[in-house]
Order: sequence, then C-alpha cells, then structure tokens
Amino acid sequence: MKYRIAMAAILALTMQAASAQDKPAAAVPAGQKDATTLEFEKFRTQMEQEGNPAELFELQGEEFWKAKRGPKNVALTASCDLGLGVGVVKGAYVQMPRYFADAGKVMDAERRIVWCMVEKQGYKFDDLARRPFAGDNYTPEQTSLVTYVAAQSANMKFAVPLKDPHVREVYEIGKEVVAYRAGPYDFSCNTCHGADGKRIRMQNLPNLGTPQGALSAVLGWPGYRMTGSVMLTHQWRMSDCFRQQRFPQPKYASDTITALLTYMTANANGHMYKGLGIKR
Amino acid sequence: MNNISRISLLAAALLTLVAAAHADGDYRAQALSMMKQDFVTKGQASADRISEDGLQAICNRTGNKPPPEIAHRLEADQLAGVKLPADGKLLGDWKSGEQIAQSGRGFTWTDAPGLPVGGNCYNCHQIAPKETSFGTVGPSLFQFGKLRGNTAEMQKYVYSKIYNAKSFNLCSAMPRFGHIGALTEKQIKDLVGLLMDPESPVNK
Amino acid sequence: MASYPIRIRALLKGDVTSITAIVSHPMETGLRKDDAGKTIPPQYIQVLTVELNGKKVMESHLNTAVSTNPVFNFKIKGAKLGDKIVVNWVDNTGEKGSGETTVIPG
Amino acid sequence: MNVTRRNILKHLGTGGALAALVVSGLMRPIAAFAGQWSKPSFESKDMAAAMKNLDAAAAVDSKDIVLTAPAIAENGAVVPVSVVSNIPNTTRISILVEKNPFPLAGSFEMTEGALPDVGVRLKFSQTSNVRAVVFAGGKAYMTQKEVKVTAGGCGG
Repeated sequence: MKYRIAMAAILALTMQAASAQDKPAAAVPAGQKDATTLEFEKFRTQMEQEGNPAELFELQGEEFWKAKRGPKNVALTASCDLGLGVGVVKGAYVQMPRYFADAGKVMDAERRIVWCMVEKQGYKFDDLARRPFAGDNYTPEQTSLVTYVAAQSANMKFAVPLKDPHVREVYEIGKEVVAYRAGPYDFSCNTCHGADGKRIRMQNLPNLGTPQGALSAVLGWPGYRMTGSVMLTHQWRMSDCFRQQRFPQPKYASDTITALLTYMTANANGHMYKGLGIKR
Repeated sequence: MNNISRISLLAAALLTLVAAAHADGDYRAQALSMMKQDFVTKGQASADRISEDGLQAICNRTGNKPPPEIAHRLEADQLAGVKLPADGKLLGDWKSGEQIAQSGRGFTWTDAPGLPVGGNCYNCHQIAPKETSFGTVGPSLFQFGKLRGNTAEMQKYVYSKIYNAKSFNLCSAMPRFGHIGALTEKQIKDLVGLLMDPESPVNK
Repeated sequence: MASYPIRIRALLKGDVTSITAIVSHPMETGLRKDDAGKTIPPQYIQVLTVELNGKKVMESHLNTAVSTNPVFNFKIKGAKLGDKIVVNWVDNTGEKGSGETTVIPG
Repeated sequence: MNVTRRNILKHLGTGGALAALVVSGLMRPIAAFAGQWSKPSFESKDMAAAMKNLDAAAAVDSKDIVLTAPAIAENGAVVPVSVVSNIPNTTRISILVEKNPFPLAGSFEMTEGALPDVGVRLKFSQTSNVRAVVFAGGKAYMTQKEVKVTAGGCGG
C-alpha cells in the first residue's frame, strides 16, 4: 500500500513531464486534413463522378421498386410512401429519417423500405433481417432498393424534419447514443468521432457533432465498397461501427440505429447530398 | 485497497454525480433502455457489454470531465489495481512489441474468442517511423524513449499506462488493456520494449 | 445464367463525347481462394468494344488486373446528339454482354 | 497504325491471313490488334517481357503522355488510372502495372474518331510503377509513375 502511493506519486510526476511533450502525430490543425486524406478524397470523388459501380445496384433497385413482388404481388411504387406520397422517390432520401404515422415510428430510409416490403408486399421481417447486408456474391434486395431511392435525391439538400417533436426526441436520444461508453474497450462513438482532424490508421474520422463532420459521415452512403466489391448501406456502416467499438450486435433496422442516423443526418441538414458513394 | 472499498469509492462518486444530474438525463435514460433492447449477443460480443461499469458510468454522466477531486481519487484507485510484473523486469522484446502494436484484432463479434489479442496501437498512434499508416486519435509515440529517457520510472509509467490508461486520466479514450485482461504481462512488456528500448526503431 | 447489367452514358460537350461504361462483372483473377480454400477460376473480360452508329471506334483488350465491376472512360469525336453508342464485351469463358445508349448533352 | 497497314488489314480481313503475315515477317505485330487478344503479351510475367511482346521494348520516354494515377491509393483493388496522349497519330495505349503477376493490364486501340484519352480502374497487388505505353506513327513512347498502396484501416 505504501509502495503503491509512492509509485503513484512518482508516476504522476513522470506523467506530467511526459504529457507536456505529447503532441498529436502529423500535427493536423482542427478541421484540416493531411495530404494522404486529400489524395484519397480527390480520387474517390473523381471515381464517383466518372462512373460508380453503385449505379449497377441502382438499376437493379429500380427494377425491384417498379415490379410487382412478394407474397402479395404488389409493387412498392404503387404502395410505399417514403414520406412524400405513395411511390414518390425524388427527394425522399434526404428527408428521412422522418416520422411515419402509419408505423407510429421515426424511420430511416432502409427501415422504411423494409417496413413497406413487410407491410405492403408481405415479406417476413425475419427473412429480410437474416442476412441484411451484402457479402460475397450477394446483395439483399433492400440494399438495391435503398440505392435506387437514395440516387433519386442526388444534389438535393438534407432536410430531416427536426421540427416534428417525434423526430426531435429521437434526435436527442441519438445524441446520447453517440456519447455512451461501454464494452471492454470503454469506447463510445465519440471516442473516435467526437473531435476534429483525427484518423484511425489512414481513415479520416468525421466529428459527428459538427455540421461538416456529420456531413462527411452521411455523404457517400449508400456506397460501393471497393474492398470486396459490395454495395453497402448506412445501416451497415452503423452496425459495423458497433462491431469495431466492441459492442454487441445491434438488431437490424432497430430504434437505436434510426436514432443514430437521425442525429447524424439532421446535423448535416441544409447541406447537399451528393448521391451514391464509393468507399474504401 | 481491496475490491470492496474500491467499489464503495465508485458508488460514492456516482451518488455525488447523480445528485447533480441535469435535464438531459431523461434522454440518456431513454437511450439506455433503447440500447438494452436493441443489442443482442453475437459471437463473443455478449449483450451484457451494453451495460456500463462504474468508471464508464462516471465518464458517461460527466461528459468525460468528472470533477477533479473525484477524478484524482478514482485515478489513484485505478493505478492501485495495476499489477506490475513480479520479476520487476519491464523492458520486453521490441520486435514482438511491433507485431502486437500492428494488430487490431480482438474482442469484436467477428474475432475468435480468447487470447492473445492485438494492441491496436497503430490504429491511434504514430509509433515506428516505417509504418506510415497510423492513426492520430492519440499522441505520436515516435521517439518516445529517446525524448523521455529510458529510466526505470518511465518504464513503469509506460507499463502502467498500457495496463490501465485510466490510472492517469480517468476518462482517457485509451482502453484498459491489462485491467480487462486483453493484453498479457509479456505483451505489455514487449510494448514497453517497443517504446523504450534504445534499439527499437521508435528511438532510432 | 448470370446476368450482367451494364450502364452506359454518352455526354456531348463541344465536339467531344465522353463515354462512361460501367459493367457488372466479377473480373476474377484466378488467384483468389474461396472460403473452402478452393481456387476460384479466372473469369475476366478480354475484349470490350465501343461502336458509334454501328461502326467500331474503340477496341480494348483487357487482363485480370482490371477491377471488379469495371468502369471505362473513353472520348470520341464526331458523334451527334441522338447518335447510338453500343458497348460489347466478351470474357475468357465466352460470356458476352452488351449495352447501348444515345448521345445526350453533357 | 499507318495507312498502309490499315489498308492491308481491310483487304485481308481474316485473322488467319493476318497471322500468316506476322509469321512470315511481312508485318510486325505492333498493328496486329483487331480481334486478337494477345496471349503472350497478357501472360508475360515481368515488365521487360511484356514490353517485348508488345513490341515496345524500344519505347522512348515522352512528356506528351499525361498519365494520371493517385500517388497513394486508398485501395489497391481499385486504382483509377487515366492516360491522355498528345502525340499525333496515336493508335494505341497500353497500361502496365510493373509489380503485378501479369504486368500488362490492358490495351486500347483507337480507330475512327476515338480520342487517345482513356480511363480505367486497375488492381495493384502492391506499391508499383504504372506505365503508359503509346503507339503512334509506328513508334512506341512511354511514361510512368509510382502508386503507393497502403495498409487498410477500419474501412469506409
């Protein structure tokens, strides 16, 4: 015990000396980016503009949206309301998450599309949730649908209806979710995404609490991921973040994910959605 | 300090903080119950990981800025739990340390359960100059030993910091690698070697 | 029978038409292994051609190094609005694909 | 490709006759493109062999070729590479990745109206030089640059 206190004192002193020298690596001022990140972004943007394989999934999604499908043999275009009226896709993506009275819930785009597939087309939720994200040679139908719907909001401004008290409440809950530390590594979303100018390895980490950071976190989803050549949605990104956060697995299309997406997307309100992305 | 008194210290700190809880507590409570419902066990990532432990609870309730008097007491308490190697030797093999620093494996639902796991070091820190793909969540550790001196005290600090970073900064972003049993004594020694050994490329 | 969607754009600006072709194709190198450790046989586009109103303007010969779901950017002169652009490809296994579009303002 | 050769191609038409010409040495394979995917070129395992099989071993450096590729690539599986040739009468552009198992990635032959301006995305097995070889007026020209391929982070 005596030894420990002595050690604590020594260490505390040593630490003060040490922390005086602790400077961020490759000192990047807040809000600025290093040369490598800029090079990555430049060529990713170029590829998005000059031809994005995500468009192949958009084509597929358009077919799914317009065709009569599912046990009830109904087309989503004739039955699914994404918030702007049945069948209206233009601008719908940038105005979600929003509150849907018919479901009594705030829903993000993917969750809403899944809701429509279940309620209107007669698919079983458990079937859709069994393998909800793309893998080798496999793309879930809902992923292509989200891709199609999102592409129809390209170059429109994010406008999550925060004035709706339902949406505001979910937004505030989302803000708590990103700050919540737990798990073996004590990580919250904010551990990595709560400050400007940070990276994991070479990956830039957007600060979700700022409009610019939130924007860079929501831009590019859904996106074509170069690793594995797969089409992935923002729901996937959230789930995989929790995996790397060492959390348990969030249920597919759950309230928590909607809360996160509401927080992030609304923080980017007023900024332009550039359409389908390319991701590393 | 024994475990019981450590727990009561945490409880006292929590009580103090709960009394000062502010209006957003309501949303936090909603967020908590939402998460408890929405997370499920997958692989080794069991659903109970969603529950916060005492230290996490204090950091969560204070926006990672606990009042200094509470923080200092709890830091000392965390430090008291650091188990230093019985043989007193802290400087391990830097080559093995480099491999541990490179690996980000461990504890996710896609990782095989069990030890050893990686140190995740390069995810957040610049370390040896050869590795240019490094994160910047934490400070640069390049030339760590050279700048600070390869002294017994500094080795002890590094070992303790890796073992439990919360011993020095209660709400540090860095995991408590030894405290949670993620890294073994040998692994932590090897990481000390990587940072402190004059022969390590970190100090060249 | 696998399906290979293809998306083509042809945008005219001044007297230059920019052609983008996005092809759904695995572009397997023959060097990868599947989960069971079995080598995945090579499958890659070898020849891809571009035609303007039925006349070949570009012929590409390709190797396994071209990325999965390949994207090509070409430029041609002499096309007018409404002209027909066709892209054809054939891979090493004999699979073929084709798509067409018309030239629109860029 | 020069006019004479194009005329020969037009008149002879079939691959068999063309191959006979190549074999007999009447025509060098530099122009023998149409329809024939050149196995020896694409299966060459190093840069020197690939250049030789492309008949570009004597290629000279040229500042009139604009080769664009990232200095450091985010993902070696998808590296955007584009080549613009400002050399008059460019008929073909070949792109090679030196450290790949098979360096020759692709050849693009411009015929009626196509500009010597191509973009493609390539796999890089590791950090490597990428080389653009341009064939114009019966001669070969080249330029190259290095693309660094990085270790990955947590992804996207």
